[in-house]
Amino acid sequence: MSRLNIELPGLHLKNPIMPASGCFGFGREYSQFYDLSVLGAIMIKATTVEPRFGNATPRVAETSAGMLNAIGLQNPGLEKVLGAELPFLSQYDVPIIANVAGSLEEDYVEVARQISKASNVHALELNISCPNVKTGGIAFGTIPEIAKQLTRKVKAVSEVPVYVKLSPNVTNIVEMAKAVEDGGADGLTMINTLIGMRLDIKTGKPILANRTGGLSGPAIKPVAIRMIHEVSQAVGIPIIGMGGVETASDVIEYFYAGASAVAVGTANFVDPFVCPTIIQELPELLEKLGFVHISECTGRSWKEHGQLAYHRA
Amino acid sequence: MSRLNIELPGLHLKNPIMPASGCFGFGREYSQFYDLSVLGAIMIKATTVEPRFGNATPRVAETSAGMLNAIGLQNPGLEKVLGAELPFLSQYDVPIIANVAGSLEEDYVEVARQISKASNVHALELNISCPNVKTGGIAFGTIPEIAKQLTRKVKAVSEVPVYVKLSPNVTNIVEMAKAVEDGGADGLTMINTLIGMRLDIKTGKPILANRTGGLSGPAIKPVAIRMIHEVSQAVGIPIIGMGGVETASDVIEYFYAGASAVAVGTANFVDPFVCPTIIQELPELLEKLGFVHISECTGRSWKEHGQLAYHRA
Amino acid sequence: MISKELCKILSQKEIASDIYELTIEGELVSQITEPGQFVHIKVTNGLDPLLRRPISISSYDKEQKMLTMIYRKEGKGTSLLAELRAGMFVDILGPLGNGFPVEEVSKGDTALLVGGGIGVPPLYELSNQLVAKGVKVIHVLGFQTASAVFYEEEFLKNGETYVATVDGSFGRKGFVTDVMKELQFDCIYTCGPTPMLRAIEQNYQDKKVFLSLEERMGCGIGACFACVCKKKDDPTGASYKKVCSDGPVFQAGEVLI
Amino acid sequence: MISKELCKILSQKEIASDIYELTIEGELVSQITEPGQFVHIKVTNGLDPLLRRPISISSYDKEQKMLTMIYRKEGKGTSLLAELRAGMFVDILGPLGNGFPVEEVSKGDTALLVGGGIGVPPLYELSNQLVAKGVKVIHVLGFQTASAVFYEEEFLKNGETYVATVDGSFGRKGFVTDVMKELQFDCIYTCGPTPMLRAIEQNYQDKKVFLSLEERMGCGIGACFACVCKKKDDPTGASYKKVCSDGPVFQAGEVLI
Ligand SMILES: Cc1cc2nc3c(=O)[nH]c(=O)nc-3n(C[C@H](O)[C@H](O)[C@H](O)COP(=O)(O)OP(=O)(O)OC[C@H]3O[C@@H](n4cnc5c(N)ncnc54)[C@H](O)[C@@H]3O)c2cc1C
Ligand SMILES: Cc1cc2nc3c(=O)[nH]c(=O)nc-3n(C[C@H](O)[C@H](O)[C@H](O)COP(=O)(O)OP(=O)(O)OC[C@H]3O[C@@H](n4cnc5c(N)ncnc54)[C@H](O)[C@@H]3O)c2cc1C
Ligand SMILES: Cc1cc2nc3c(=O)[nH]c(=O)nc-3n(C[C@H](O)[C@H](O)[C@H](O)COP(=O)(O)O)c2cc1C
Ligand SMILES: Cc1cc2nc3c(=O)[nH]c(=O)nc-3n(C[C@H](O)[C@H](O)[C@H](O)COP(=O)(O)O)c2cc1C
Ligand code: FES
Ligand code: FES
Repeated sequence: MSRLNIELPGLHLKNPIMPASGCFGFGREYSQFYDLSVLGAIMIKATTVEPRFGNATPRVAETSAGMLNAIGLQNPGLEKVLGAELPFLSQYDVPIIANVAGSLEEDYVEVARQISKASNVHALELNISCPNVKTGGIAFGTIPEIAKQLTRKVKAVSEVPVYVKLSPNVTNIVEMAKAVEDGGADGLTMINTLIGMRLDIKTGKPILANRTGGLSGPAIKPVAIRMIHEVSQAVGIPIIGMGGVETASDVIEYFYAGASAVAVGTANFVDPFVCPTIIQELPELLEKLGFVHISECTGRSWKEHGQLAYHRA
Repeated sequence: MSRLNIELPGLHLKNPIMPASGCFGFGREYSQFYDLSVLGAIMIKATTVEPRFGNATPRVAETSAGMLNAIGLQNPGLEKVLGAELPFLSQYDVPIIANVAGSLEEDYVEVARQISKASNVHALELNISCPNVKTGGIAFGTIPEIAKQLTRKVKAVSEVPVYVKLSPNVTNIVEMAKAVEDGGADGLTMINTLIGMRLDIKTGKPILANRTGGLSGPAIKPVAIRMIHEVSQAVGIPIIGMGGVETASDVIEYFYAGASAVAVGTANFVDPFVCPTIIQELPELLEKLGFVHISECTGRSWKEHGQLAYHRA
Repeated sequence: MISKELCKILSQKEIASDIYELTIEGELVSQITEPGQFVHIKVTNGLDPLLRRPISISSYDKEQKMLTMIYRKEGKGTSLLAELRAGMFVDILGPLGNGFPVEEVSKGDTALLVGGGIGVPPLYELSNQLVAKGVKVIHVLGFQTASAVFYEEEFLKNGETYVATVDGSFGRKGFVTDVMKELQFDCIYTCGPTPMLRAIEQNYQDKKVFLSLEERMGCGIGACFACVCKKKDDPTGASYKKVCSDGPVFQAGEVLI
Repeated sequence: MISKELCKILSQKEIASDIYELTIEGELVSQITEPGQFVHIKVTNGLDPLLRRPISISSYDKEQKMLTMIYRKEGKGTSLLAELRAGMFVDILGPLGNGFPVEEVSKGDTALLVGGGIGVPPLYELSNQLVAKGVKVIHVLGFQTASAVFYEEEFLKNGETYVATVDGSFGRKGFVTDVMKELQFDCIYTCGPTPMLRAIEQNYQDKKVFLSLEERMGCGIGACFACVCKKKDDPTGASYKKVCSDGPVFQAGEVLI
């Protein structure tokens, strides 16, 4: 009997560990290292209607226990993702969560409508929080009403459950979470990156061509944990948590905070095997902590009994 | 000729390095290690009208390249600060920046009125951004209109220039900065801590008795740099920057971003000598980078000529 | 006087499972005033981990400028500390705080030293100094299990020594408080888990008791207000004590634990 | 096949000021296909620094399963790397990317190898392989100053070698491009600072030129899109190349530099 299987809207996860969007491409590179079927799910790189080249380089800069990125949603576009990337991934027994991005409402809706039809796409992750795109983006991620409306529009066309990815760069994340829940979101994914900047000591100028970038990695974990702790108490939909996860123990901490699954981003760059390693180490850690099933951990930080309704299959 | 002297409203700084509020108490402990007169200034612990014990312990938790604190503004109260702490500090040739806190507007105004009369208090730091106090605090730091009004009230009674300390836990920090500038602020100090949380893997509960705490240290530096970069371009008042400063090179990065002076917080706990060390290393670093005076560095990241009007004595 | 010094490691060995004995050499040893003081250690140059780690001084030798610590390998910091070898240098801030008052007992008196787990180490120097002063010492040391037991022979050299283990795998089965019941003494010095300290404070209100407290620390020198505890006589906390600079040792009844 | 392996350090020495030569032993050496490939190194277990560091393979020996790297001690990562000693282990991901095509020149041809600063190392293995193949090699190596010069004798063993320093303190005063003007050759292989690569691409459009590019990297394996460059024939970037997995070596004219 597995200690790790989790049931979420649209997702029968053999385990709650998945690579985070943008940190795993479309899986091809990591498939050199291990069988992608071991993963609970895969969150693929943001997809937009048209292909995007993204920002100029340098696109990454290292920070203390973190990194900044300003990729700018580079992706081959909806057509190629549908025609080549998703079919490639379909050889693996793993549900895909498609990260949907755009500049205008129509873009999101169009990508959602089409990509949600792909047989191996079991859920959408609505990326209203990318800090690295000049147009649109920001408003969707920071104004509750606009986020709610976008969620509703996307829900109307999507054939699979919709998870909305929240930005931490807001005064009141609970307000945002409730708004998208009202908009019909089936779940939340959080957090996206914090907006940050690094300057070159020699030139005085930003290291990133885009000037600002998204801060990820262990540095942001305390912020993510706190936000999930708050949001999970305020909404009735499940949360896929992320932000600096590197170990099985980090995963448990996210569950305690209120997450029902966890995504791993930056850590993949440090150790390509981080996801399978965590998956392998979780059962023993749960044993040690005295849990029969990982779902018991969800929300421990704020409630007596971790088990949430939507976990029971 | 000094490369380090800086002129700011109310402050003739022999150098732009000062310990950050709450990380240096009222100076007594660090006076065991070195002569406090070497410092550019000292930002003393937040002072409230009445003595405060603050939060239950544990009050601190370590995070990756950072720490969480939830001290809860513990301080001996206005009377004792005026009667014992400030007099103690008056033996040193160093301007004091008094960190003013409270729950209600009246509290802030009362502390400001009285403490600004102290002979060695050369400026106030209006702490509208403490994440660790239940009442009031938050609104002052997140709602522009309220921050502006409070600033105005405090300005009306203060006998020294008023710097307002901004919280990074907002969607739009530029809006906050402009509001307090409108309110009459003479300068800004930023950033205060990001709200974060850590959970105990064994108990599942928050490590801090207060549950959430303020995240400080190198982990938050990229967020601070980005915010100062944005705010310094939008306001006409000087900024004292802080967040994870540990080295002379960090100080220069803050100046490039747009700061005119820098405060050092958490690093004092790691190395009690960090401030004098930075002060001693700065001239050589400036030499190496080709600057005659540190004020030339201010704003380099966004403008050609670093020198700002209010630096010229 | 507190100093920050790069101290040379003279030896490091594992003396029980995950329990390490670390001896270093440094000028700061000359500043130690009492048993029970501690040092604050930066285990690496880098940011990982960021903060210092407080560890008690278990014994010292002023002539040799040596001090010894005994610590349990727990998390990141102590695990890295355990990797350091003789000849390497480690950044130490100290000596810190106020320790056990040796002057509170006189020649001929009997002092009971009660330690629990990693609370045992600071009692060793205390025991040595009390014995040197002609005080009769009785030791009661509590551990989880046999593999965690250390220094029982060292303590035995100084006087009667009772060891209790929670699982009974070594010495008496049970808690130190069970053993204490059967002993006669004039005064208690103790260090260990808070529940143990509470129990002792509770059971021996008639006796003079000195407790060494533990609290999560930031600065370790009294500046950050991380380690504050309330005074018994003033539960509002208007007046308070800092474990790092007023403690870690307090007399029972002085602070709320 | 890329692997992640804890490799044993066989030797590390400073061969010029702040320039280190590091030789390690590992199974992954068997996977190296061309000179000019690189590895991605995690210099510490901890989080400081967080990311891996890309370093070129300067030479390798498949029998001995040894590979050598030459790097400049710059910031945090390479400074920590420079502290590692023989016998220690280091976490290496590799071999990565596509290197210099040896098959592009034939026996009897003359190949010009042009390196600038820390762009010199990958050319050494290339030189060895070209010589083994019977190709005539000419080396032009540019450095800042005399103290930064390394490997000139090793290159000399393989063929004509010209060294230029910016300050003239060693060899010719000036840039490699000055020296190149006077030489005859069939094809160019080069690695170094971008301005140097641009100049060479510009001046030798008639020749076959292979350039090794540098870009800030995240994953190093093609997954994160950090190191992308545009293709010359498609400046919109709809089709693009990744320096880490398509490069670092490209033929002049292939990508925008
Ligand atoms: C005055 C004093 C004296 C001490 N003397 C000893 C001793 O002689 N031997 C010994 O083994 N231990 C001693 N401790 C406990 C020791 O400080 C912790 O075990 C150690 O800090 C754990 O660090 P870590 O990196 O292993 O754990 P981590 O979990 O990585 O530590 C994370 C953070 O929590 C803090 N922390 C974790 N546990 C404790 C704790 N129990 N007390 C205080 N802070 C903690 C750490 O200092 C660090 O800031 C003492 C503590 C205090 C306050
Ligand atoms: C394909 C490739 C091959 C390389 N081969 C060599 C070599 O053989 N010898 C050598 O000395 N150097 C080489 N470099 C450059 C080397 O990667 C950097 O000097 C090194 O990463 C600097 O790290 P640091 O910790 O010293 O500096 P830091 O300033 O601490 O680095 C901070 C971050 O910036 C990145 N970074 C800084 N400088 C560079 C740079 N020039 N190129 C790419 N990333 C950088 C680091 O990887 C790190 O992520 C190569 C780079 C690439 C892309
Ligand atoms: C290089 C990089 C690219 C990313 N691209 C995307 C993206 O396309 N869409 C998205 O929703 N999030 C993207 N993210 C954010 C991650 O999915 C994740 O939310 C964030 O990095 C925090 O997790 P981590 O700390 O484990 O990396 C990206 C992050 C990184 C580092
Ligand atoms: C233990 C601790 C106590 C603090 N107390 C205060 C305070 O009383 N008032 C205030 O304005 N900021 C307070 N701060 C915030 C610091 O002044 C500073 O803004 C923040 O820590 C970022 O700087 P750093 O990363 O260098 O620590 C405190 C920070 C710490 C770590
Ligand atoms: S640890 Fe800072 S006051 Fe005690
Ligand atoms: S470094 Fe990640 S794609 Fe090249």
